Amino acid sequence: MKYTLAIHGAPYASQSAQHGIGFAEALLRQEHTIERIFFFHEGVYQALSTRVTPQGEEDLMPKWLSLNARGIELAVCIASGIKRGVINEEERLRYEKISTSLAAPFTLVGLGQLISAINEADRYIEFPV
Amino acid sequence: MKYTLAIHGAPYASQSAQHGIGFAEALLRQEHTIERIFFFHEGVYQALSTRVTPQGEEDLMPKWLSLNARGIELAVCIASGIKRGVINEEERLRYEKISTSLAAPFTLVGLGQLISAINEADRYIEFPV
Amino acid sequence: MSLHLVFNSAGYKACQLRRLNDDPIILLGDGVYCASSTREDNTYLLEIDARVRGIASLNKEANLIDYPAMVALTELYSPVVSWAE
Amino acid sequence: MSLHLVFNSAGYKACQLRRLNDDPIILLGDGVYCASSTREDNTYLLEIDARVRGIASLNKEANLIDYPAMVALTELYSPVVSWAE
Amino acid sequence: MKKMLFVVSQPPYVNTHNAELLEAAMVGAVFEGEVSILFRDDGVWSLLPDQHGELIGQKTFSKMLSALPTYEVNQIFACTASIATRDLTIAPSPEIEQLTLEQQTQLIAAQDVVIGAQR
Amino acid sequence: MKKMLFVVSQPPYVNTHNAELLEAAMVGAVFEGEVSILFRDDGVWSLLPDQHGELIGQKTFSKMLSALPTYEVNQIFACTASIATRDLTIAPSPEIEQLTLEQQTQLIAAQDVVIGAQR
Repeated sequence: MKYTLAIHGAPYASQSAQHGIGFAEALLRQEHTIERIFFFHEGVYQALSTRVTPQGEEDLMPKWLSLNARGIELAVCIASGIKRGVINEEERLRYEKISTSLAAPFTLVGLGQLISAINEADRYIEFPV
Repeated sequence: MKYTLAIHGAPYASQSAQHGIGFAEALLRQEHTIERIFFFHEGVYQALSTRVTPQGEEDLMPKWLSLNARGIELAVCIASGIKRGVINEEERLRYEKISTSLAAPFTLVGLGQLISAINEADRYIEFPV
Repeated sequence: MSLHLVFNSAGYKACQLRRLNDDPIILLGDGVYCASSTREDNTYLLEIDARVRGIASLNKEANLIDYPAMVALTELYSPVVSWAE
Repeated sequence: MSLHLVFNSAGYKACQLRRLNDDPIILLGDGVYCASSTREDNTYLLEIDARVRGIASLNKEANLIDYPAMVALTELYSPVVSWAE
Repeated sequence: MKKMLFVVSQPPYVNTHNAELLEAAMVGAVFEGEVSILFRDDGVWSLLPDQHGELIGQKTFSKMLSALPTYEVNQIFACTASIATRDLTIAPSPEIEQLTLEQQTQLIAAQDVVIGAQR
Repeated sequence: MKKMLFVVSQPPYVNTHNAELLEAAMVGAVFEGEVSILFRDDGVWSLLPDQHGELIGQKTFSKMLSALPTYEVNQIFACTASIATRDLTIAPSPEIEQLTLEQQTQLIAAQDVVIGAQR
């Protein structure tokens, strides 16, 4: 089956990432496909490039990267993202900010990409918190 | 009287900033002093330099800057901050990140600065959400 | 005496169980939705939050206050306790 | 039939009011704290979340599942509804 | 196209989740999805008249709601019990159909996807 | 130095607030504040034995709690009603004094500051 997943919570404020990653890895092991992982609301903070994981705690960024390396699109809602401070080079130039903050394999996309991913998939699963 | 304020919520996920700023401005109009404003938990996201306020909505960053211009220290909990991705130049170098993300007048400080600000103040007021 | 800042309905419940009857309460943020649960003299609503939500016009007898009045209350009481759940 | 993912106790309440009795529920995150409220056959606990919190050893008869089993449930039911408040 | 139910279960203004969710619902309608919206529990506070988001520099949620029919989102529901518990008189526009808990169960069961869980 | 009460009202693990709050309490004690901690409502889930934060790459909260006496934080309280409602058997260490609601009212009134409100 084809799945679309949504992540609504920030790292350290929610278990969204653990749940989303655990579920996505199980999907791939069972030979399902993932149309897209969509980061919405505070979920956009998952894509911040400047996070530093404390010693002795698990860094979830490599797990997102590994999902991406297996062909999974990591799509950050652009409206939710830029107002919270998750911007790519294009938005940095447009709004004259000093630096970018979106980690490399994540992309900023419109809400249309959430709806089209939902339409393409057999299942839509949300990890809100 | 001397006040210490704490901000626990992120922009767009809470009214922490509106409440903290509204209260702080009223304090200064009434000739109270503010020992320190401490950003804790998700409150550290207030200090992200890359935020872009949507058109027609209020940008709170200039209000934080204006409080700072009137001598108020904007202190971001370093432990809460760097794990969530709010880093200054020193931390950027230490952890080999591509860019900084802490807006200029905010500073990263240890939890000792929360406790000492509480000790110096007559009142401690928390804006959690 | 303590002053209680209540930020939502679950916080209101937790606060009501643990405050002295005479302690004043300020309802702010989503706490203003609790305005109808109370008619006590020592309960205040932050006016801007009540007006934003369409709550002010429903509670015409409520004690609406602004930030300066909130500051004045924090001068009079200690500790100031925030409740949000 | 729907499958319900319950992430905390307020979500559990909202879900229980609106689900069909036969719809299965997966408790995950803080939802695992609701394990003792139920002994139904069609209620599952995400084992890792229950073990993290010290809940697994208190609910020895619970249906503990892992992520692959959770995936299998999502194959069987639609829509999959998340509840968190 | 999918049958999509957007669920609003939290009050507006303390965060911008409700506004973000409504934008997603509008995009769903633009993409010709069969979109409906359900307000339940503290989400029904969103239906009060006389809201003024501009006072805190935000969009006024009730105005966004009134724009829904323009996007051809016409299936707007609210939980009767949630409204009654809070003793609310909801705004006259947009038109909202109140549902019992049983009707909400049926509404959910009839969907392809349900969107909008939040804290 | 101030009398500081740290209040834990939420469960651990879904976020790191409880751990962050406990670190603040330890720093308070290091600075020779008169520190006490109160667990109430869903915060009492923090007191369960047999926690395993390492399974999701986090610190185990119950282990952090056991370290509190090392920091000379010895006044650890919990709400009797909150524990009873949830039918909990709490971990044997650290030593925790259970308080009625009235005792919690007095505890709060005796403080200079109360810290730890969160969602």
